[in-house]
Amino acid sequence: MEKSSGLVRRLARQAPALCLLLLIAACAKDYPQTTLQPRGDFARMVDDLFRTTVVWATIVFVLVEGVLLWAIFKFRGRADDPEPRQVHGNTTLEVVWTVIPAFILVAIAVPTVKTIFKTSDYATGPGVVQIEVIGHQWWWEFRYPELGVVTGNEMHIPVGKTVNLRMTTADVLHSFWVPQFAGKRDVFPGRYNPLWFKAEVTGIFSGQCAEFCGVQHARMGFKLISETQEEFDAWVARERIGSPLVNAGTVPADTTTPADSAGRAAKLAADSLEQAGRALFSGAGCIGCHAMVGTPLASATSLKGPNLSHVGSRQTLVAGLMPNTEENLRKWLANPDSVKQGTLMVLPKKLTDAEIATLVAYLRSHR
Amino acid sequence: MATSVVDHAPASHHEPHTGIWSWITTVDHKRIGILYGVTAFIFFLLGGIEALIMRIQLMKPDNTFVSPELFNSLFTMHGTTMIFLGVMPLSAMFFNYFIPLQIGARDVAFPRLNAFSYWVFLLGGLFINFSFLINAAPNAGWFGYANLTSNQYSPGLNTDFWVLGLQILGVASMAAAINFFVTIVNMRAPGMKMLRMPMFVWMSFITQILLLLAFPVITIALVFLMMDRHFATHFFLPEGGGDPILWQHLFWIFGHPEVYILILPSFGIVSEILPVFSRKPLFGYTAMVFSGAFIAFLGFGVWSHHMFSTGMGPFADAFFSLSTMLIAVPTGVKIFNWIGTMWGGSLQLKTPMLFAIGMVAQFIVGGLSGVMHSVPPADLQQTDTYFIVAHFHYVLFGGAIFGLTAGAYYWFPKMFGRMLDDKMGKLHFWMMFLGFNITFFPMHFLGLNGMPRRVYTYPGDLNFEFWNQVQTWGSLLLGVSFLVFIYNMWKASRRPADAPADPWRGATLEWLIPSPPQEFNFADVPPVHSATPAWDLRRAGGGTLPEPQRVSGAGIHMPRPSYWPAVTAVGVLVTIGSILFTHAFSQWYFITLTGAAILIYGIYRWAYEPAF
Amino acid sequence: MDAHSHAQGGDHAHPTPGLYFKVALVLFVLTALEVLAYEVGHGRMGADLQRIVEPVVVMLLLVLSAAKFALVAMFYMHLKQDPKVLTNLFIWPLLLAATVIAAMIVIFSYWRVVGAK
Amino acid sequence: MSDAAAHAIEHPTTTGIDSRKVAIWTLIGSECLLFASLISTYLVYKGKSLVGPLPHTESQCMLHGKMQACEPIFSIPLVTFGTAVLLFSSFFVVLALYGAQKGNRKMLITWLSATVVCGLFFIGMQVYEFSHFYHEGLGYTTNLFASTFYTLTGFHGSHVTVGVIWLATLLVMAIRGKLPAGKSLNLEIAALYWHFVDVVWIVIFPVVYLMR
Repeated sequence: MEKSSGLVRRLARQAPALCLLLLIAACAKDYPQTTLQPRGDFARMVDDLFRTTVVWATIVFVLVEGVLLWAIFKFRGRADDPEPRQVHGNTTLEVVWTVIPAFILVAIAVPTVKTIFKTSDYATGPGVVQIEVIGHQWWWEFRYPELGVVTGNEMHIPVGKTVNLRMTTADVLHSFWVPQFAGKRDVFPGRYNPLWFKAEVTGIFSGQCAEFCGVQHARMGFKLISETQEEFDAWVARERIGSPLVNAGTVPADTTTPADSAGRAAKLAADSLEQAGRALFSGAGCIGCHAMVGTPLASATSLKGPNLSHVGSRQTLVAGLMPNTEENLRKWLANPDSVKQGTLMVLPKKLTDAEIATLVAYLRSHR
Repeated sequence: MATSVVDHAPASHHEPHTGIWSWITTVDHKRIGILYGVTAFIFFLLGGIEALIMRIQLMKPDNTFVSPELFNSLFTMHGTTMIFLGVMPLSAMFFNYFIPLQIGARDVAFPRLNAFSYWVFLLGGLFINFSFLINAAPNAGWFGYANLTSNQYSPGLNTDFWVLGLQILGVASMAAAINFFVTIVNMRAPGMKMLRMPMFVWMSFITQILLLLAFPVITIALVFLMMDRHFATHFFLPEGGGDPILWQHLFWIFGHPEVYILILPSFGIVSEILPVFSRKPLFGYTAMVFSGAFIAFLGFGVWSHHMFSTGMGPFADAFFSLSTMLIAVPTGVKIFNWIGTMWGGSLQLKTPMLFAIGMVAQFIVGGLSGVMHSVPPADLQQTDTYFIVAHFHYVLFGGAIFGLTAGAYYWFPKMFGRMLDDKMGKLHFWMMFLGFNITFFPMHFLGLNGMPRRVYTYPGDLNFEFWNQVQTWGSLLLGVSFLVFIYNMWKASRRPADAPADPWRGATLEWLIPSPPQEFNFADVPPVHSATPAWDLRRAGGGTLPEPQRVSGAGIHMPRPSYWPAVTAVGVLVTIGSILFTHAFSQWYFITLTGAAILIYGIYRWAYEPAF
Repeated sequence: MDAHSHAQGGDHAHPTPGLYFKVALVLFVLTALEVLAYEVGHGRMGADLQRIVEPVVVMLLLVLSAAKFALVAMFYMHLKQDPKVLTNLFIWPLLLAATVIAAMIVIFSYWRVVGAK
Repeated sequence: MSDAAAHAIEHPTTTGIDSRKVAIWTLIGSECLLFASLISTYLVYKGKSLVGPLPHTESQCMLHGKMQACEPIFSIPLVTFGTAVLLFSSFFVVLALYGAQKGNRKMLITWLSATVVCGLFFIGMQVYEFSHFYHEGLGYTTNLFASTFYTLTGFHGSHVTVGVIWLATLLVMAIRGKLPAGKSLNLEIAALYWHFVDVVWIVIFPVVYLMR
């Protein structure tokens, strides 16, 4: 007994170091979607809590597995050895190993409950950016009801400001997840779920749907772009042009951010590519599901596909599937199902190569 | 109350024990146990092949080895198969074979009901796997979350096969659970009080209680889902005011106890093996019993810890978090008592012992990651990622499968009268141990680094490739280890049946009769004075036991073979399976009525047929 | 094992038809009270009575139905005479069932409040 | 049922209670959770129906092809009568069992017949109620109330039906003289099941019909 507890103590001293080793091993490479490098306050609170549990778990792991291994080596016997002493139990020992885990659990439970209450419900207060998140099979829609912006698969947020998400789905359950900013929150049809976080740094971050939602669940990624307030304001001003919310009168045309929308619209109307593209966008039936600058909108509230008004400025195409390049857009428009099998994006009619080229140029011109 | 069970009854008709008909009509718990084992092992291998295909697909980013649809079917069927057609019926094999032997009974309480359970299980398993042949394998996950399972989002028969298949399997589980529960309550040998039952019997007993209380809930949830899909209701559909979250609650009220249904039998097996191979009684027997019961009891109060990310609110989160943490206490007690059993013993590191120790060592890992998930904010990062996949494979593979494999090596000589080769067994253990850990430990890293579950592929820029490749190689090693096991069993089958009655110096009643046991198990049941009756006798005999002789069964009355259980099982299959046809065929209910007629006819013939 | 002898058909401990009849009468009266509580609670017997009964009508109905339940279980299902093991087989699942129902009601009421925002 | 014959040569059970009686109690315990799931669903969906008819209040509902005001759908007197009948059937079956145990064949047959008739009457009441509701515009899929109500009471009704068939089978055996006192356990088990069906209704009646 004496010898073994010495070993146990030695192992226990090594535990935090071992645990750190484990984490370092895990983050040795750069994982853009890691939970272990929080970049937002919500994720940081979770991470602190997680580290507490990892330390406890590692200590217990090392101790218990150590004792187990020790027992295996120390008490190996041969078939003809005499029968060992027949011990049936030890009440003191049993009480001890019931009570000690209970204390460890209390040590975990207290910060847990505190954090549960801190991370629940909506964020309120002045300066909070309100965003509505709507999950779709298999892409994400983001709406900024106060700013009049509707976008898809790319959420822009100002750094250092709390953003408050009010989340639902247009079809089945999904789960909104940007690991470096916050934990997951599932979205349900017909109800809203809250989530909030505050970015600590600027940059482009990966997010992904985390609740199985059908054939292309794996391909339901999105980017979260944290930027300075100025960059964010400029982005908002651009996005407001042709926004379905502005067009439908849900948000007044220019109250929060002034934009040269009138001048720009005039310039666009004169452009020949613009006219050809717009005709094709309507004629080919894209308009049935997508919103686009300068095209009439079937409905302001239910978009079947992402708002494409500024698709040229986005980082990726098809819910984070591929970089936003001309070639990729052409591939996608030529045959969506070959790029993302089972996608709900259907072409009302087969497009010719020339039509695809026009459409690609037209869409990419809208930044 | 008489201690002898040899009754002075007229000699019974012992049917010949050969031919396929003898297997179809058998009501002998030992033969039904073997049927369960063989069937479940085949399904288990099928589930393993499904897993290997998934592992190959995930070996590199943007892989196209299988289509997204097929991948979704594979992970759905892998989960469904391993749980309902693999681990549960493998446990049922041990329930069948060893509960009656360990409590000193001739058979289970209701031998024909036992046969019925098996046939329903077999038909249900075939039914649900038949879907692969018509390209309609279930593909909405083993958890079948609404509203993805609605007609709108899951058209086709895929989900119907799942719903109806689980319903059929539920009938089998319920019938078996009642049977084993009553057997343990009512068929124990004289002197075997509850607190003298072997630990395997105890854990099996608790498992039956969980089955009895959890399965009705999933039955109702599946009925609602069936109604939604076939009869236009809106139980889980928001269009009609229903709420998809109801499915999650009902599913997990069943689903969490189900986890303990899968693991408790293994706890029992390991608690049998560790004392025998440490040559020392189980440490803290009573604590082991009550911790098992406490785990089961708490198991009904934690279901929503599967749903922290749904946003239930801080009070529900806190409640389910604390109740989940509480489970760690009795689980810890079990692990410490197992180590306490080994401590100071004379460890015989034979194959069953290696698997049992492996189970303990790996279950610790699964238990600790389980505590991590009980912290709701942290769980928000971990749920639906590979971290969870790692966690429950440490519990269900590292725990349940290792325990069941330990049981297979431990009891194989008793079941077949032949020893499995110990060297090959050890090779199997080390391959399985390494393969398992290489496959599943890196999943912790992947999950924490943001790889979600249930994805058929992942983009290259997330850097998931390295560990995925490691895992795939590990899984292949794991797969090959089972070939070693199969080869070992095949080799054993070529040897003469010369295993002694008690190759391990066992503590419980089954080791007192010849291997394999005779049809009637015990000619005379020895009186039981402790939890280790065979050791008592061995001590009384100065350390040795005489090899038991095969005796004539004349005068012992055994139940008569019957094919009505199998017929009735067909009735269950047709009645429930008929719902598949509602959309295809307007007179579908004629099939239902045919099934019901077979079912009712079977029940009446069964009821009026002499049992002996 | 004296429980054995009487379960095997020695029914001396079982109640008599007279007792069964009394139980039936009580059950009948309790059912009448339930309906009465419903009528009064919902204003069929005047507003004054309603004001008194309405706040407790759910409680009242639960108590009355629990009483009926207990009577049938104890006397008609013979749990009062039969070995305790049978009572355990019934009472624990019953408690679990009641807990599940209560928990579901609580969880769903909170779920609706948050989801509406 | 011939298991009873086997019973005589089986060795005595550990608890002293016949295994079949333990089994039926086990089944009853298990069924508690079946009905708990149904009742919780009914309760959490209470008041969530999007259209009428509703159980206790007036509502807008689709009837004869157009939306119109509908009366509350429940008829308390009818269901109270059904409840009383089911309660009395429980009383009758204990009398039948008493007769069976005492070897009083006349008592057995009389009261068992009365039980079966009561059971049939209850099923008739439910069939009448369901078809009446249907004509009032409450189909199975009309609203959440309808789906949860019909499923809950339908599950109970199918239990009653199984019970009636079971008891009727025993009645035929009793009439043929194949239910002597020594086999009264056959009736006792069926009676336990029957009482359970009754206590489930004891819960459903106030919770579904009497609570607004």
